[in-house]
Parts: sequence; structure tokens; C-alpha cells
Amino acid sequence: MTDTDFSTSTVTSVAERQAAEALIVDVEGFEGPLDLLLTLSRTQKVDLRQISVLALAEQYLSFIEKARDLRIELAADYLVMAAWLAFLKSRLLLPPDPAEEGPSGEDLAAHLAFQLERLQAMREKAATLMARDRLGRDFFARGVTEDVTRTRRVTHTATLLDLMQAYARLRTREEFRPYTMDRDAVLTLEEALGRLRPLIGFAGEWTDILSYLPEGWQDDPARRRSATASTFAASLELVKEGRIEMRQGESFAPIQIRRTEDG
Amino acid sequence: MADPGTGADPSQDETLFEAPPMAEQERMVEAVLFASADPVTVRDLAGRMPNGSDPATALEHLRRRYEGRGVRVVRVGEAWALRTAPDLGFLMQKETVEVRKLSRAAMETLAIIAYHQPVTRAEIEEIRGVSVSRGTIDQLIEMGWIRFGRRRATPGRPVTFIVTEAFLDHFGLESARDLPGLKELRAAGLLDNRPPPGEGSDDADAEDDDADQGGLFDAE
Amino acid sequence: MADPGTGADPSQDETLFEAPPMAEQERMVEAVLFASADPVTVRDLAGRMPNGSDPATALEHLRRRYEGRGVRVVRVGEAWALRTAPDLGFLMQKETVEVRKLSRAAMETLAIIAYHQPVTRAEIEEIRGVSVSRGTIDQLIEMGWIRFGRRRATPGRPVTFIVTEAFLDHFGLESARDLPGLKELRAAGLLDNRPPPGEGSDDADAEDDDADQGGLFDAE
Repeated sequence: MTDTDFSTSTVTSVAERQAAEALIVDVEGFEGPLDLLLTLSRTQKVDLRQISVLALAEQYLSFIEKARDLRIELAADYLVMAAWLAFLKSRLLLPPDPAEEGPSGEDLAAHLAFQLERLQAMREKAATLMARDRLGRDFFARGVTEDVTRTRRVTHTATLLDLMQAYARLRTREEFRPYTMDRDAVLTLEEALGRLRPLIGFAGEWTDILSYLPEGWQDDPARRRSATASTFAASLELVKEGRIEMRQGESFAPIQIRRTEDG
Repeated sequence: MADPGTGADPSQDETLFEAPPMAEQERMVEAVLFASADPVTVRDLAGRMPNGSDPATALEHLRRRYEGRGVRVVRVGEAWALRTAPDLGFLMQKETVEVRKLSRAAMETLAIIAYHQPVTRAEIEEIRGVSVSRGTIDQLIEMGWIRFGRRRATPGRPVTFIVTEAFLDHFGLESARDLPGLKELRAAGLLDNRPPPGEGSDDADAEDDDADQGGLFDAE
Repeated sequence: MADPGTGADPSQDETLFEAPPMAEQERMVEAVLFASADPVTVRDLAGRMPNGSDPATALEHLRRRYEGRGVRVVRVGEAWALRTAPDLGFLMQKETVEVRKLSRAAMETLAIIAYHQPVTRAEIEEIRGVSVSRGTIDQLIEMGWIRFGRRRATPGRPVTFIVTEAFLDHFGLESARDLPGLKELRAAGLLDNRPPPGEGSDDADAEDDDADQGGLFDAE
């Protein structure tokens, strides 16, 4: 871990450069910076325990540099790793500053090597697991379960997943409720017109339009406002049709309507 | 795959002409009868086994081997199957229990009790937004998953409900506090916006849930 | 067993007479294991068999009897099941179930949970060096291979994940301790919860968890 032989990275061989370029084309295929580091580490062709972290940091940084040159967009965590490796590199190269706090470059490098080795191990174990003899593929359970049924008892069951999903569904129902306007305090123009038309035949005298509001809509302020507005609009509509006349003595005086002679 | 069990090397025998030894053929018939959902004909056996095999003879060996055992080789029409010995049928009565998935109403009620215990019926209704039928609570009590907790010290002193040991046992929980919270559910991807399977038409899916039954854990 | 096939009432015998001979108990265990596709626990066996039976011993006899046959008695966690011998898989194309192919992320996550269990989401991410996508955990839970374990006794009480009995069954493992290479990994320190230098100290519980490791599938 302590070796400072970084000549490998400064004098990059043609083969290595090609390898790095192949990697770049594949950058989408990596599952994060650690995965990329692991792949890069293979080019050193040594056991992970003997890996030169410094050389690896160099490889990674030059990889990122190339990706930039090629204008390949890299996710932020790749750049965070690059910054960290640059920091690690300086720690490894510069003589330790006794006044400085924190872990030494060697400790940091050792931990990175540990992480790589651990990831590599898990990756191998995943492959080992998947290659095992598996139920339903290599070995089999009983194909038919015995049915000597005479008594039939029904029980109910549920899995933890069902339980959690039921709860999640309840608690997030509000988030997914389709948006609808709360309409029970709204009298639409159509409703007001439908109400006014049959009544207007009886309005021979001037009558306050407020007397045409539906029953129960006079008291609640929200409903009164809506009903007044739509009844007024409906009245205008009827005026336009020539069915009624409309008048208002002065500003804010009651608005009155009556049917026209031929209405 | 590596270990053929009996030392005989079947991969050798599978070659064109030489059939595997009879003991090996018997093993094959045994495995096929065991794993098959339906009775298997001799012809079907021959089709599966290496060339030159003699499934009829292997079957006869197997039949004799199982004589007097807890399981028998029986003939079903033109085909063969393994069946439990009839005198042991009494052991199988537990097998006849029909397991159904909990209805959605019961599932939700149970979830609310688990997450909010002790909780009153009114509180459950408040969270679900609909009334909780008596049958739902009764069912959960009968299943042994919930029970009455102490009464709430509020006017009317309503009873509360809590989950039982049997509930924790069934769901593999140490305590109800181990239930993952909303944030964790979301983090685990259990809370994404897609509607839960079988949903779509309000509560009409209570029956559909049956169809989903084992599906959750089937490999697909 | 005189003639239990007909109307004989076994529940009578259970209290009045001695346990059946071991050969008979072995038949019973055989019949029950045959009848069930899922693993059966010793406890469940005991619950079905006549009083005074010794299912564990009967199981051991049965296991030996099936050695080298086309079907084997295998242990799955705390339970037992009959499974066909793996070398005969080639006969079973018809029965083969297509297992949903796991992504690389899902396979690695599964391996990490199996080897590091109980393990938190943050620890999985630390090991993989990348965040665990929402669907991954979800998929593994749906396949029935992992489930929530107890919460970690650290700030925030994060949930942990552990593998299930179905996982063991699927991969032909007797217990989580039988994971391939587990000992070597542990000896190499690769299962240690080693905090990055300069952090740490809040990992005091890492040791406790290791102790729990194999304990998951122990009888309690």
C-alpha cells in the first residue's frame, strides 16, 4: 500500500490507453465509482491485497479526465470519488504534516483496498450462489400435494409485505387522490338558468333576483354568493334572449327582473 | 449437478447406445414421479430418460421398493404416480386447510392496529375513511391476531385493540415497533405510485386478491 | 396400526397406547414430507403424529434411507423437505420453473444480505459503493428471499434485512451458516463492519450483530 511507484500511470502504454478507452465507451455499464475502481484494478494484474492504491487513483483520475475530454456526462458520485482520490493522492505523496488532523493517507488507502476486496468478494459470492443447484431448476419439490380432503377449514393469511402495503396505501391515499374541485357550494350557470326559465313566466311584476335563489342557498354565505352570481348571469342570458327585462335603481340597489310583454 | 449420488456416471451412459444401470433408471423414475404434477405414462418416462432405458422395469423395481412404505407407487389409468399410503391419510388432514388471503378491509384494519395500537374502533374508521364492519374485527380476533387492549380513559371509555403475540409470530416481528415506517417503506421501493396489484376498481378487488395468492412469492 | 384406514379413531390411540414403533413413525414422516411441497418443521411433525412419537429420530432414519436415491431428505433451516437429487434435473424440463432473472444489482444485494445479515440499507450501499435502487429490495422481498429483520439498536433504529427460509430452500442451503465460503470471508475480515478511518465509534454494535449472524435460523 505504501509503494509510490506511479510511473505506470505517467507512462501510459498503448495497451492501457486502449483499455481505458474501451472503458469509457462502457461508462454506462458501471454501477458506481467503486465498481469502476474495481474494474480498473484488474488492469494491474495483481491480487487485490497487493494493489497499488496510488496507481489506481492515477488510473481513475485519468479515466475521469478522458471522459471529460470526450464530453461524456458523469454522475456526481464519480466526480466526488475523483475529488477524494485526488486528496488521497496528495496525502500519499506528500510527507505527513504532523500538525494535520485526521487519518493518514495509508489508512485511507488501506480502507479503500478493503472496500474493493469486500465488493469483489460479494460479487464472487453472488455468482457462486446463482451457480448453485437451484430449486425449480436443478432439483424439485413435490409436484402435487396430497389431497385426501375430507375436512376443509378455511384460514386467512397475509404476508408482512401485504400488511405494509395496506398501511402504505392508507397513509398515502391523500397523495394519490385525483384532484377534484369541491363543488357542493357552487350553483352553476346551467343550474340557475334551468331554475329561472320555468319561474320567469310568473314574473309579471318587477321582482328582486335574490328571491329566485334556490331554497337553502340564502343563508350560507358561500352558497349565497355563488347562487347570486349564477342567477345574475342567467338573468343576463334571458335578457339577451329577449325573455325578460332587468333594472337596477342605483349602485348596490336590488336588481330586479320581470318578463317582457311577449316573453 | 456434479454428484450423481450412486457413483455411476450417467453422463457416460447417456451416449447413444448404452442405457444407464437399472438402479440409476429407478432413481430417474422416482424423481420424475415425485416432481410431476400429473401421473406419468411409461411412454412419457421413456421420452425423458436416456435412450435404451426400460422405464417399465424400473417402475416395477420402484413399486416393489415402496411396498409397505409411507408412500406407494400407484397406477392411475394408463399412468403412474406416487401417493401417500391410505392408512396414513389421517396425518394429512392439516393439508386440507384452505388458506385464503385476507380481504383488503381486514388487511387495512390490521395494519392500522399494528401501527397505531392501542387504537379504538373510531380511530380506525377515521384513518380508513370508512366504517369498520363488525365481521372484520371479529375475524381478526378469531384468527388470534388482535385482541382487546385496555379501555381508553376518555368519555365513553371505548375499548382499544392491540396486536397479539401470534401476530408478531406470523409476521416474524420482534415487536410491533419493528414495523418499518413510511419513510423506510418508500426507501425500500414499497411505496411507489403504481397502484397495488389487484387494485383499480375500489373494493371490488377483495375477491381478486385470491388470485394473487401465492403469486407474490412465485418466481416468474 | 390395525386398520386405521377405515373408521379407527387415532385420537383415541394417542392417549391410551404407546407411541408407534419407529418403523411406523418413519412411514408417517415419509408420508407427511411427501404430501407437502414446503418444508415441514419437526414441531409440525410432532403435532401431527401420535403422542410420544420422536419425529427427529424418524427423520434421521428416513434421511439415511433416501441416501443415493432419486429423491432426498434435505434440511431447510429448521424444517425438512423432500427434493429430487440435483443430478437428475435434466429429466425435469417440464417441471422447470422460469426464475425471474435477477439484475446484477439484485444479485449483489442478495449476496450482501445473505453474508452480512442482519444488514441495513446503508450498509448495503456502503459495500456496493452505490445507492440501492428502489426496485431491488422490493423485488427480493416479492420473490420471498429476504425479509425485514429486527431493527438495529443504533440512532434512528434502522430496519435490517435478512434472508428467508425460502432463500435457503431455493439455493439448497441447510442454514445461513452453510453459505459457501462464509468461514473464509469471516477469517479474512471481509464481513467486519469496518468504519472508514476517521469515522467510526458509532459502530459499537457491529460486534453484537456478528454474534447474531448464524443465530437467525437456530431454534429458539
